[in-house]
Amino acid sequence: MARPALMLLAALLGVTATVTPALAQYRIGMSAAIAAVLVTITLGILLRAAIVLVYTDRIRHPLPLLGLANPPRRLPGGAVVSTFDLLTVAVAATLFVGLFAFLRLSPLGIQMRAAGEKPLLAAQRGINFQLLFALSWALAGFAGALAGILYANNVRLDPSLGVLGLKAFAVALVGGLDSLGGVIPGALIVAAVEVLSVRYGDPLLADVSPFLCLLAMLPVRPWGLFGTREELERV
Amino acid sequence: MIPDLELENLEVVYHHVATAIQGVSLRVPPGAIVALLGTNGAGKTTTLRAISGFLGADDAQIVGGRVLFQGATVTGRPPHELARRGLVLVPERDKVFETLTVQENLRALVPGARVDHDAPRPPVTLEQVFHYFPALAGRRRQLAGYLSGGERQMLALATALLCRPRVLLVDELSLGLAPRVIESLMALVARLRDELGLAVLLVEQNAGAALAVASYGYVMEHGRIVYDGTVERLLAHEDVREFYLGMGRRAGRRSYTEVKQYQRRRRWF
Amino acid sequence: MVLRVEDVTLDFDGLRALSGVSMSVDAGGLAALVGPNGAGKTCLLNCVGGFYAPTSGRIVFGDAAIQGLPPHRIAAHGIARTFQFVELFRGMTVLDNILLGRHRHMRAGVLAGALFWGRSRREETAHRRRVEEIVEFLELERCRKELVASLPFGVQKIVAIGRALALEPKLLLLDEPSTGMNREEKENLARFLLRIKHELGMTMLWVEHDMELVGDLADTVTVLDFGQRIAAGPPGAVLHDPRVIEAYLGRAASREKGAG
Amino acid sequence: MAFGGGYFKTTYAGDLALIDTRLRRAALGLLVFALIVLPRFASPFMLDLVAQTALAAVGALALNLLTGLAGQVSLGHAGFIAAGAFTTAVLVEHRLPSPLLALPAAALVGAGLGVIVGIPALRLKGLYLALGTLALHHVVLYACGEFQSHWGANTGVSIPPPRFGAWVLKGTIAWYYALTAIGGLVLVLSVNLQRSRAGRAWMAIRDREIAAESVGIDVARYKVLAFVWSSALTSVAGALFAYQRAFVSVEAFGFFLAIEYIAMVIIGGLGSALGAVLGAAFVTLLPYGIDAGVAALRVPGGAEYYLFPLKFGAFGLLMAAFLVFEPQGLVGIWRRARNWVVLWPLRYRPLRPAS
Repeated sequence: MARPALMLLAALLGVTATVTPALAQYRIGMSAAIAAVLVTITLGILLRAAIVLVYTDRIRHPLPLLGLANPPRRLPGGAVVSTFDLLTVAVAATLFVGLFAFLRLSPLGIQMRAAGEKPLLAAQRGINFQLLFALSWALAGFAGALAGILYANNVRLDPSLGVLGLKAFAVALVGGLDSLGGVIPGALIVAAVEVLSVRYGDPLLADVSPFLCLLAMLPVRPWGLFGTREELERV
Repeated sequence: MIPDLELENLEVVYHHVATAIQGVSLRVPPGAIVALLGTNGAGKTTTLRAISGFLGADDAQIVGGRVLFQGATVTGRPPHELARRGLVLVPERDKVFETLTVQENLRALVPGARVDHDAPRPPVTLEQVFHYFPALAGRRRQLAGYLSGGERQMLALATALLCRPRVLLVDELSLGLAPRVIESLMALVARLRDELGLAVLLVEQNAGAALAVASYGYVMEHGRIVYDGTVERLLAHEDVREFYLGMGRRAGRRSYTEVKQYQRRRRWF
Repeated sequence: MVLRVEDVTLDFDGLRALSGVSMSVDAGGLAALVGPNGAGKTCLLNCVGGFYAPTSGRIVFGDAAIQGLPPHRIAAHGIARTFQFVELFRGMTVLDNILLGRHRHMRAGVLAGALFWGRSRREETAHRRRVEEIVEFLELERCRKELVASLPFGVQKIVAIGRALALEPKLLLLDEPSTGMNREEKENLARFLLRIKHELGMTMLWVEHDMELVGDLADTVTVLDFGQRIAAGPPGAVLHDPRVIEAYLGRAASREKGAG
Repeated sequence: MAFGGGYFKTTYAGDLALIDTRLRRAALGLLVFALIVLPRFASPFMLDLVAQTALAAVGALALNLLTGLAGQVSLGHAGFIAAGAFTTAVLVEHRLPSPLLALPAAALVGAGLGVIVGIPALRLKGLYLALGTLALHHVVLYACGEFQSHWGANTGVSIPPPRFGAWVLKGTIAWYYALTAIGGLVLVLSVNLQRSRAGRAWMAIRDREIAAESVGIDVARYKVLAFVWSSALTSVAGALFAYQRAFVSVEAFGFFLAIEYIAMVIIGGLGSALGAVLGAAFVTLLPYGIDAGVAALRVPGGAEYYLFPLKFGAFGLLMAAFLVFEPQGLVGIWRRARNWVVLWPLRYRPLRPAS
């Protein structure tokens, strides 16, 4: 089949993937959270199909292709990490501080939180919530893509990288979904369990370890380690 | 004079099949408070929502008629655009962002950059808002979810004011509020009309409170306007007195213990 | 005395919603609970209904102390309630909503329900008959098979009362049943309340803002302000209490009262 | 229904009847007859498609019971299917291949897993619950994978055809009848549930938990019950799946299968038994539809390579289309069509007279 046709199809998939969330999120009759999960998954399916159509599903190592190196660095204390590991930590920290400031202090961030709580009321106050939803998906997509770029350069690039996203779910939930501050300890805990299960268990176990963390945490603190406990519903 | 807000034969359908309002026409002149009365399910809230713009989630469509705002057709425009033009709704429920503080509720809207400056509308500042609603000033840092019913209604009015409205649509201002609070809020609406020159469309179950501040009124039943007139004319109408104000044929209020054991009929036409 | 609330205090995150409230409701009586917004009326109702556990104090229903029990256990004791914002099951019909009120009186489990044969079918029919009596009592015949979400708010409030009646409770808790009703609908509501009191002999605890309704119908009135009881007694006396007028009614309302 | 006129019933039993008009009874009779005589006319491939759809419908109905009725979203239903299939595999490996043992055992394992998710679900809502079930799916798959490699059968476990005494369930036509009958039975049971006490209690919990408590429903009990029944039924479907395919391998139960099941109930229409069946048919038949489409277009060689991402992408596109344009799913389209016919020549239902 002609390659341009495939590219076109992939582009169609990609566009649908980006437009769907903003449109779907307020139409669906279920709770917003479930709609978001389904939309995210749909988006993942679409993007993955698009990527395989264009790039095939071979595993690649982009670093040499880009002509970059990833030399190991020695940290004070003796640990050795790769350059991209350090870069990842730096990017995560910057992103974290930036997002925190944006959501707490900037008017746009406050509007985003407002639209997240009550889209209809936000619209009635002159906020274009669909634009804001699109923006928040773009922000999330940007952060996810950054993670993907760093990971691909540091480890490898293949279409099943999406599994990383599932781990991100686990991190967000362990830390507490409504707590930006909980992300860091959440990530540290999940990562530590994963590393330890590689070291003392088997690699297959390591793959499910984020989910084991999640399952262990949910019955004890369903709202996450640093999340706010859901209030009693008002009646 | 062009009315600030005018409806021409508006028709709304829910879920593609169920008619909600059929052929509603009404006018809100500049600087006037107009009351829209009616039984439950008559379509009052639907009318307000139709004016201020539906969302896809409502699964409702305007299938006929027009909404005119300051002479321009705005039928079916999205809510945020209408709000920016100065057609602002204070909804019946879900009227404040509960997870935001009072300050954030107000600040989410304050930067005037998004509102066009050339419009002949009164600028509204935070100071002014706190001047009208002194109770909010003391609670700036509190989460809006912790406010009492009266304070919520004040915050809702305040955020609506910050959108610099030309026309304020108020849905059930008195819903679930103490008599004392209703009294002061109604007085405040009249004051806003006088000082900011707003036009107000007041949808109310509490007919007595609404007619005390309004100058003109519409009565809506079964998706239609069945009666309208100046407040004096409404107050003189026997059925309005009986069904909305609870006055007997003789002077004075009828007691609830004297209720009839069957549904009474009314005769609008 | 059907219900006794003894010295109930309720705290939320350091905020005191109720402080040392006591009141009692006599059998067959219609007891009104009034007060400004945020005075703690709904909180008190939620304590009785089991949605909040009081920080201290006792709530005695009949002979049993019920404070801190979960709501479904309290419903089993014979207390039913309606909510300020109806809280019906929106995706279901009026009949199904009222049938859910019969849940406690029915027996069929999952398997019996799935088979829907013999006993479970007969049970369903029998309870349907009871539900129809309630539909008739509250004049809901026209909308019995409508989805609740498509009904006007005022009718939904009546359906909610129907659902509570289906539990056949000894005590009915009503949270602002007249909110969002106009005069005519309030007259219908008044009729239903009087019929529930006289024909069904149910005891009611009634949170209400409409002072005309309270003045005309209630047997006793309790006034709360800032989580404390500031007055209690027959409506005639309580509604002319200067403290109540000051805290709650406002001047215009009291003028009206004086004139009427 | 919500239309003014119509049929008037004189007994409550008559009002409870599911099939209440002669027309409906005739239509149902015709459908059953058509399903019975189908094997005389259809190719084995077609029969296999119907059988697959019926099996998928069992799983979809079970998920609909949990997600559509009780409102508890599960992204882990493929995990329960895997559990049922691997229960059968374990029994086969222990030389106990009888379905009379395997099906109840699968139900028990499913019910047990249901309790394991159901109890934390008491405190979880929405997103947390969805991701909790997703986590369980991964853990179950891990356990299944361990079992598979432990038994040295890295590719999978072969399952002999089910044997009931002397009779062996074998061949396309036999499987067609068996699975269609089971699917029909589960459909009837689900419809019944929706109009009885337990089903109503679940729907009440879905619509408004706090109000459900206030009418005396033990919310905790009913939530766990929903998980137990749903996962037991799903596991039985998994065991049937194992017998029909005659082979069990962990690769068949990946994340994508879980998504397929949730897609079935969403595309079909959440909360409707008919929707679950329609959704199951749609999702099962879609890949074959795409195959047929590609074949009909006569695209040049090498196209097979793109077939998998194409199916994947089409599936995603359809999911997106339903989420955006028809949140009520196929059942919503069906209802609209029905309204259109009933109301014709009017377009909208008039306002009701004064009440």
